[in-house]
This record gives sequence, structure tokens and C-alpha cells, in this order.
Amino acid sequence: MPGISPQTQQAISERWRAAIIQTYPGLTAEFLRQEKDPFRNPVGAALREGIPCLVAELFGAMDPGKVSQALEGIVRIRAIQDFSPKQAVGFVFELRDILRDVLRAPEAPLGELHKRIDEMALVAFDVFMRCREQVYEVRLSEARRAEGFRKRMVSRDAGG
Amino acid sequence: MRDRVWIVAGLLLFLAVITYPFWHGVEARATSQPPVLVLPAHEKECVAPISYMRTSHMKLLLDWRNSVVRNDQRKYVSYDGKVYDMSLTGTCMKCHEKKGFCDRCHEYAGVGTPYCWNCHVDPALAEVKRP
Amino acid sequence: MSEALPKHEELVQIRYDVPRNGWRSAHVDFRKGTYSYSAAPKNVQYLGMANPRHWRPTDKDWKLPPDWKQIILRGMKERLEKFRSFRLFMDICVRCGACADKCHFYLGSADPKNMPVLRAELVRSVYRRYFTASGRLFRGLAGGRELTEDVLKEWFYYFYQCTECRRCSVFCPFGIDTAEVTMIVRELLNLVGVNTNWVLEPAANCFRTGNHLGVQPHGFKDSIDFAVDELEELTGIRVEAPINKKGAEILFVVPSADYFATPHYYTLLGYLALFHEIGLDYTFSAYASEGGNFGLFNSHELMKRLNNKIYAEAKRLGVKWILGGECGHMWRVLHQYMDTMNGPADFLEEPVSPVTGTRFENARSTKMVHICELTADLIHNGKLKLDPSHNDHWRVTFHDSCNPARGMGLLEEPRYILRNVVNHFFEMPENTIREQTFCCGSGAGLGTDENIEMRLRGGLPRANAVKYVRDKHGVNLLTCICAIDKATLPTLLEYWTPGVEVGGVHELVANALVMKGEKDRTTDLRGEPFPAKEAAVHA
Amino acid sequence: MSVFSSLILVLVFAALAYAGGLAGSSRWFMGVILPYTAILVFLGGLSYRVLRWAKSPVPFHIPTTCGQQKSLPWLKWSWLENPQSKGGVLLRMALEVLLFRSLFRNSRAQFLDGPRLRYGEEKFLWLSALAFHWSLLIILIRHLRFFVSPVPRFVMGLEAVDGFFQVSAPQLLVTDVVILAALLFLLQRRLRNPQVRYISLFTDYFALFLLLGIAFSGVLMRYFFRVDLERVKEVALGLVTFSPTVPAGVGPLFFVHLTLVSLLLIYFPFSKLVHMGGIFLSPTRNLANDSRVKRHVNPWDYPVKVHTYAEWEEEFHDKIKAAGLPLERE
Repeated sequence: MPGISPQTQQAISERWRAAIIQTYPGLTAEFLRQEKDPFRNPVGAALREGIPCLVAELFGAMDPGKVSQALEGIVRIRAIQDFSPKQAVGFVFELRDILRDVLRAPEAPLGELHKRIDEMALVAFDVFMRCREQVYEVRLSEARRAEGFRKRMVSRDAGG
Repeated sequence: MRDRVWIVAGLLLFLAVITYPFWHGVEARATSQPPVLVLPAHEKECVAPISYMRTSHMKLLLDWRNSVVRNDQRKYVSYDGKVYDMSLTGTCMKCHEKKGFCDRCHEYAGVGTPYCWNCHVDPALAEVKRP
Repeated sequence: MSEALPKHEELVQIRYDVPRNGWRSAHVDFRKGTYSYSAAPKNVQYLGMANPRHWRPTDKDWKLPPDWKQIILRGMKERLEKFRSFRLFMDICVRCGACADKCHFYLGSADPKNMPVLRAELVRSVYRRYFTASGRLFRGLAGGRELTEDVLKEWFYYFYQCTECRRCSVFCPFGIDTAEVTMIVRELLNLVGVNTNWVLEPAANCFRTGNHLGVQPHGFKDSIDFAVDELEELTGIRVEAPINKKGAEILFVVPSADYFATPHYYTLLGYLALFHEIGLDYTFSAYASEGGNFGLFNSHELMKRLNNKIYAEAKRLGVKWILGGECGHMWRVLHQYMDTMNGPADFLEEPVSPVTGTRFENARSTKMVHICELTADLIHNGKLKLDPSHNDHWRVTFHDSCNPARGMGLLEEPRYILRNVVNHFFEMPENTIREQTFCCGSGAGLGTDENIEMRLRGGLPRANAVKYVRDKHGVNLLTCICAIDKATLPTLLEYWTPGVEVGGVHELVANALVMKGEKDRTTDLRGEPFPAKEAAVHA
Repeated sequence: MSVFSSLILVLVFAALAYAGGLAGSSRWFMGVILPYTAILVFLGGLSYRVLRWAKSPVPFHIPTTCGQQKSLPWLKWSWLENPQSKGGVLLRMALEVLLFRSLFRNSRAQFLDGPRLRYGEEKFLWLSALAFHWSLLIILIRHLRFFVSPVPRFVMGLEAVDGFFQVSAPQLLVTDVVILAALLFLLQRRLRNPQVRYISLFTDYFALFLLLGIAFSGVLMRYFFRVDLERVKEVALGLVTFSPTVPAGVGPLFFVHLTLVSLLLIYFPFSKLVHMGGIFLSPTRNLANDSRVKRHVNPWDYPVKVHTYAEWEEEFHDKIKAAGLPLERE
């Protein structure tokens, strides 16, 4: 991939973050954008952390581990918020418009980048599904924990 | 329920404090009558209409000061065409005395003593001192 | 190629739209995973409450009584006259917005109606419309809103998205406490039979059997006996755990989860070991076998009905004072409500530690002591032989449970204990602990599994702080002193920060406790090998 | 929407007052009838509100504790944030009322994005709220010079302090600048912070615009379109000595000021502005954390249906017996 300057990458990151933040109700969006304390604004912090990694990978090695990990931070939250699956992972495709806007130079290999965006979207969907499954898993383990003690008592009584 | 005593007491205290002007007025037998001023005996007209002087005498004095100090311009042509010397002690204080005129209103309306007297001397006081 | 690029400032120009229509529209979409099921009629009936029937929040028709509106308004009037807090909090909010981002549900869900100010405004708008001159006259202009079925549904949705954690009230310049508003609105909803099963079933159970889980006397005895057996296997010591013993010095009350759920259970083992070691003359009660109080999540009246057992049983058994286990909401009730509701406890004595002779003057009237107060005093007086290296496999942080933190101020006792029983203790960031602690997101009757998504949202701010200490210090155990925390945080952490377990303070106390006459202990209460012993073996 | 309608409403009131200030008959209304009405409504209304709060009891003891409780003597007790005595509560309340302690808690300095120290916008909320309220108080006290004759010494002293920066004549008073700046900051915060804007009602803007109108007209009168202070004092003194008079020669701007103040006083008891009295009554702040030390009595306490031990034992009698637990009645 030809060198995309750090400034451009940063610009893409910020545009993308803004686009994702837009998917939240308006006034919350402003809060997500402004509040920088990670403990007062966990959702905003997750975006602040994950997005630059994703952009770096987009123009870099597309390391599957790193991509999936960066997406995880964002999608894990969206998976339990008021989003449909489409809305929860659709933010990846926002990148297309942003790249078209930002990389006006003809030599930018948009074709290759679009392939990478598709790849990212698929990983995001994987993560989303994994998180949704986990929601049911944690429900189950909660139920199991609740039952566990009773079972232990019963099995001990049966054994002894 | 004991707290109601405290609340009522607090409320009464608040009411007492906030109505201070009312009961103070009654106690001091205050009236809304403005102070009676000592008016000049020999002059009927001031350098500007009374309504202007009432609200803006300080502005006029400042204008005079600037004119004299900065531009060395000492003549003031009044609204009715008379020419006056721009001078606090020379012109104003010729008719008005500080104690009987200036101070009465300033005290009445709680307008602090302006810094005129940092430089100027009340002619009345000066005369007392002289002999 | 940078030449062809627009300027950086140009690129990041972003417009943010604010919703124009405001928040007055009351429509709510009940989405699966974000609400709790309605109360089963049998539970409503058993407790003798209003309008038992089958209904679901997703139904269009909630089968309210025909005069539901009058009932609610009458209920509001009555409560305005009975609770200064309610009337005051309806009147004095200036909407400064200081509370807006203090709610864990707002931070996790990004739903603006989860800002405390707006949550309260949902009912404040109705108050203004019907109970203030300006609202009756100017309606919407004065911020008033008609009471409609949609508003009622909205109340149900959002006031069961408040865990009564009181974090907002810490930051409010007037101390407006959303917990108070939530409690009263839930009372109102209850008048027309709008309530959740996860609150009413435990309450009905507790009323009947003495505890939320509905464990009957023999079951209670079984589980305590079971714990005694397990403790013997672990330590080689057979402890006494008397139940309903008349004339004991102390009545010990715990949340029922302690003897029927994990990881609470390890804390119960901890209590048993500790009490044996100091030779405490105490008794459990099968009748008052619950310290927790789900009435708190429903109405003041139900709270009082369920709490009644504790003093009644203390009197019947003739104990001198009462000791309470690790539990959050339980302690809100015990600390701030019990004496008022079911006191005075003049048949008890001012609590004195039988081991150290310390008088618990802060419990002079209620005669009920928190176990952390007792244990901290024991440790301070050197009455316990502790080997903190037994807990070396744990890197520990402490989660302040909302109610002991903001309804009591029990902050240092558990920390003092932890510092004495573990070697690796790390605090979470300052603005997420002590009086600023973030709720688990499942308190106040929201901790049911059908409500899991909302709980995961509410738990995000807490989990986020846990993640910080996990990544920075390798923390692998979160300790807390609340049964609801112990029940729900493992679930939330499993989703948000895998690798961090949840435990109780007294579990770690007993791990570190070197008991007289114990066998050569090789494992902690969970059956994990002691790291020190392992190391010794290698040496 | 509510921003503009409230602004327009205040402007209409101001314009009416200005026009009325020029004409003859309405001056009596604005200079005498309206102020008296306003004072009566304010005092009566506020008292009513406070007494109505007082009428509702505090059934339960519900302070919000913000620090370590007083328990074991060797543990460091946070006596201010978690008071256990009346004295502590008084101090906690004083900090709350005088310095807005809770609002201050909101703000914190932090190292974010590198070593640059950044203060959140909350700090400015606290600061501007504090600046506004204190300025208002000082300005109110300063106004005693119109209502009391002879002018008390402390009022003159306060004004001298306020005019510490001897700029221009009339002296520039610090509080005049501060109150305008603070009000404008609060207004722009309400407009620009989307969260606060979302929760804001017509009444929130109305109160702000009314206060701004009062401050602006006051500043205009003092520094730009001077009024005859002697006449102003005649009006004010006439009111408090029950010999009302509206001398000719009082400028219309004065009537704008007086009318807006009267409107504020009338509006006060019906609005959120009653927080002035309410803050003292807030049960989460004005109670000591002594609910385990002293019994708090609920005046409307009533007996409830409980499940007694006897009923319980009867229901589970056989199971209790089988489990070997003691029974009251065999």
C-alpha cells in the first residue's frame, strides 16, 4: 500500500469516529464526542481506542488478530445496545464514503481498500455474532451458577 | 416534627432580613422626601438644564476635566449661549456649596464621595483654614 | 499525494444534530432483553396487592383498572403529603444537568431518558400538570404533561431501569435523589398492578418462608449443615452453626443467596470459620433467614412487612444484639429504615464485641452491626492469626456496593480487612469507587436474566473500570459486600472482562485465617491450592 | 422554540414597561401597584411553598453519605461528608449553600491526552453558578442604598469593595460585570450543551432571560443612560415607607428594570427558583448519618400485615420438626 500520511489516517479516523457517533441519539453523540475521561465515557473511550487501530490496519498489514481485537472493543458494546445487527456492524461501510472524500488522489488504490473494508465488515459480523452468542452464554452460566449449589448438595447426598 | 420549628424559625428569620427596609423605615421614621438643598441666592440658571444636571452632572464635570487637562480648552458655551469658565471651584462652587448641596444628595442616594476632592479643595473649608 | 488532500480541519468538520422534537413523546418500544417480566398473579395475590392478572409489557392492553388515572393521581397526592423528599424533589430541580452523565444506565445505553434529570422529569411533568397552579394554567408551557397510558408504560420502562444506586444524588447541588423518586413511582405503578415478577416473587417467598428463594426450614438447615460439612473437609474442623437457638448472644442474619448461590457460598464458609475461631455465641434463624429485602424495590409498605421478621425473631430468641452479613440493599434497609419501621429495639442491648469488648456506639439504637465492622475491630485488636499469602493467587480489587457506600458510608472497614488478608490489593480509578462507585447495573430488582441486555448496558461503566485494573495490575478477583453484586457481576464480567472472578470479603478472610487445630490446609475455600503451600513444596 | 418564545416574552414585557414609562397613568401602576403586588406575592408565595414542604414530613432517615461513616474510633471518619452530629450537618449544609460543594464534586482536574491539565466544562458550571449567585446577593445588598435612609455603613463599604477597581465614574462595579458574564455563560451552556438543551424547558429560559433583562437594564441605567438617582430613591423609599410616589423625571429605563424585577418576584414562588428555600430542606443533605444511633420516628407509621413466627411455625411445623429444629409448640 503506498504511504498514507499519518495526518490523513488521523483525519479518516476522526471522520469515521464521528460517523459512528452519529448513530447514537443526537445529544448523546455530543457527549460521546466531548467527554474524554474513559471512566465517565466508556463508549466514547472504546471508539477513541479502536478506530485508529482499524485505520492503521486498513492501510497496513490487515493483521487479522489486531483487526478483530480492535473491532471487538466497539462491536461488543453495540451488540447489547439498541441496534439491529445491520446497524451494529454497518458502521464499517461508512469508511467507503469517507475514503472517497478524503483520498481524492487518483493513485489511491481504492479497489484494494474496498476489498479490505469488506473483509473488516465480515470480521465485525463475526465479532457481533460471537458477542450475541455470549449474551446467551452468560445468561446460561448465571442460571447454572444458581443451580450449581443445589446440584452439589443433591450429588453429595446421593453419594454419601 | 421537631424540624418544623426549625423551618418556621428559618423562614421567619429570612422574612425579617428581607423586609429590613420596611421595618427600618418605620423605625427610623423615614420618609421618601428628598433632601432640601441650599440653592444659590444670586443665580437662577445653571450651566445646563436641571434635568440634565440631575442625571449627568458627573459626566459634565468629567468632560470639563478632559477638556481643560488634555486640550487646554477652558471656555464652556452653555445651552442658552452663555459662556462659563470650566472650573469646579471657580464656577460650580461659586453657587453650590459642598456641604449644603453636593453632599446632601450624595448621602441621600448613597453615592460615595467622588474623587473630585482628592485634588480639589472645598472653598468653604479653605476659607475657614485661612485665618 | 498529500498535496491533493483537503486540509485537516476541513476533513474533520462535523455537524451534530440535536433531536428537535424533545422528549415529551412517551412512546416506548419494549424490546426483548431490556425489560423484566410482569408479576405472576399468584404472587400479587399472595401479597394482597392490587389488580392481579396475566399481562405482558409488550401487550397493547395492560388491563389496567378503569379508573387507573384517578388511582395514580390520588396516590401521587397522598405521597406528596407523606414524603417531603417527593414534593421537594418535584419542585426544586433547576435542570442544571450536573447529574446527566452520572448514571451508569445513561453511560451504557446512550438513551437520553436515562439521564437522572430526565428520568425524574418523566414524573415531574405529570406533577406539574396536575399539582401546580402554573401547570394547570399553562400546561405544556410550564412543562406539564398529560397522564396517559403511554406515560404509564414509559414510567414502567424507565423506573425499572434505575437501580436506586444514588450516584446522581451525590452530584446534585440540592441532593435530589432519583432512588427516592424511583421508589415512589414504583409504589404508584404498584397501585394499578404494574410490577415485575422478579421483585414480587422473591418478596412473596420471603413473606411466606422467610427468605427470597422460598427455602423452607428443613432446606435451610440442610444447606447450613452442608456448609459445615464442606468446611470440615477443607479445614478438618467441625464448626457449630446453631439455628433458632434461644438465648444465644447474637442473631446472625445473611442474605439468602449466601447459603444457596455461588460465589456467595464461599463467603458463608468464611463467616462460619471466623465465628468458630473467635468462639462467637450466635444463632441463625430459619424464620428470619433473609436479610435482603425485595420490598425496597416495590414499596415502603412491603419493605416494612418483610423487615419485620428480624426484630421479631431477635426478641423471640432473646439475643442481645444482631449481626448482619455482606449485603447491599439489605444494609440500606437495616441502616436507614429498620429502626424507624419496626423499632424501637429496646429489648436488645447496645452491641459489644464479645472478643474485644469494643462497644459499637454507632449501632447504639438499632443494635445491629455490620460484619465488616466486627471483623475490622477483631483484626485491629490482633485477635485473628492471618496469613495473607494464602490469598496470593488472587490479585484483588474492591467494588463498593452502592448502598453501603452512599446510604451508610461503610468504605474503610472492608478495605482495612482486605489490606490485612491479601498481599495484592489494587483500587479502581478514583471516580469509580467509594461514594462515586458505579453500580453493578442489576440492583433494585433488575437482576433477572430476561433483562440481560439492559443489565449489560448498566454494568458497562463498572466493568470498564474493572478492565482497567485487570489490564494494568492483572487483577483477577473483584471483591464486594453485596449479594446482588455477587449474583450478577460474574455474569457481567464474563461478558465485559473475562478472567475476573467475583468473591466476598469474608471468603478472603477465611482463606487467610489460620485456625487453631486446623489440619494442614492445602486449598482455599473454593478448593484451589494455596500458592504459598505450593511454593513450599517446590522449595 | 422555547428559547425564542421566552426571549420574546421577556422583550415584550420590557417594551411594554418602556412605553408605559413614557406615559402618565401607567407609571403609577408600574411604580406602585406592581411592586407592591410583587412583594406580596413573593413573600406570601415563598412562605407558602416552604410551609407546604414543611407540612410533608420526613418519614425516613435518608441522607446520602459521601464519605466514611463514624464507626470504629481508629478509622478515619469523614466528618464533613458523612456527619453524625448536628454541627457536622450545619457545616455540610453551609458548604453546600455557600460554596455549592456537590456541584464542585462534579468537576475534576485530570491529565488527559498527555500532560496537559484539563478542566471539564463542569468546573465552569460550578464557577459560573457560584459567581452568579454571589453577585446577585451582593447586588441585592448594594441596592439597600435605595431602600434605606440614611444609607447603612456596611452597604457603602460593600460598594466600595465592589468598586475596588476604580475605573471610570460612575465606578465600575465588579459584580455587574460578573453577573452578566455568568448569566451569559449559563445561557450559552443551556443552548450549546446538547444534553442540557434537551432537558431545558420554556421556564428555564424564561428565568434566565428575565434575570438577564434585569441585569442589562440595571447596567444601562448605571453606565450608559443615566437616571436621576434622587428620584429613583424617592420611588424606592416611598414604597418601603408606605408613602408611594412616582415623581416626574424618572426615566423609562428605570421602569423596565423595576417591572422586570417585579415580574421575577411574582414568578419566583411558582417556579424552580424556589430552590433557594428548598435546598435547606433536602433530606439527603440536612440529616446526620445517625440512623443507627438514634431512632428516627415516622409520624404516619401504620401497622402492616406481617407473617408472624407463630403463623410460620404452624405452616411448616412438620418440616421444622423433621429437621430437628426447636419448636415453640410441639
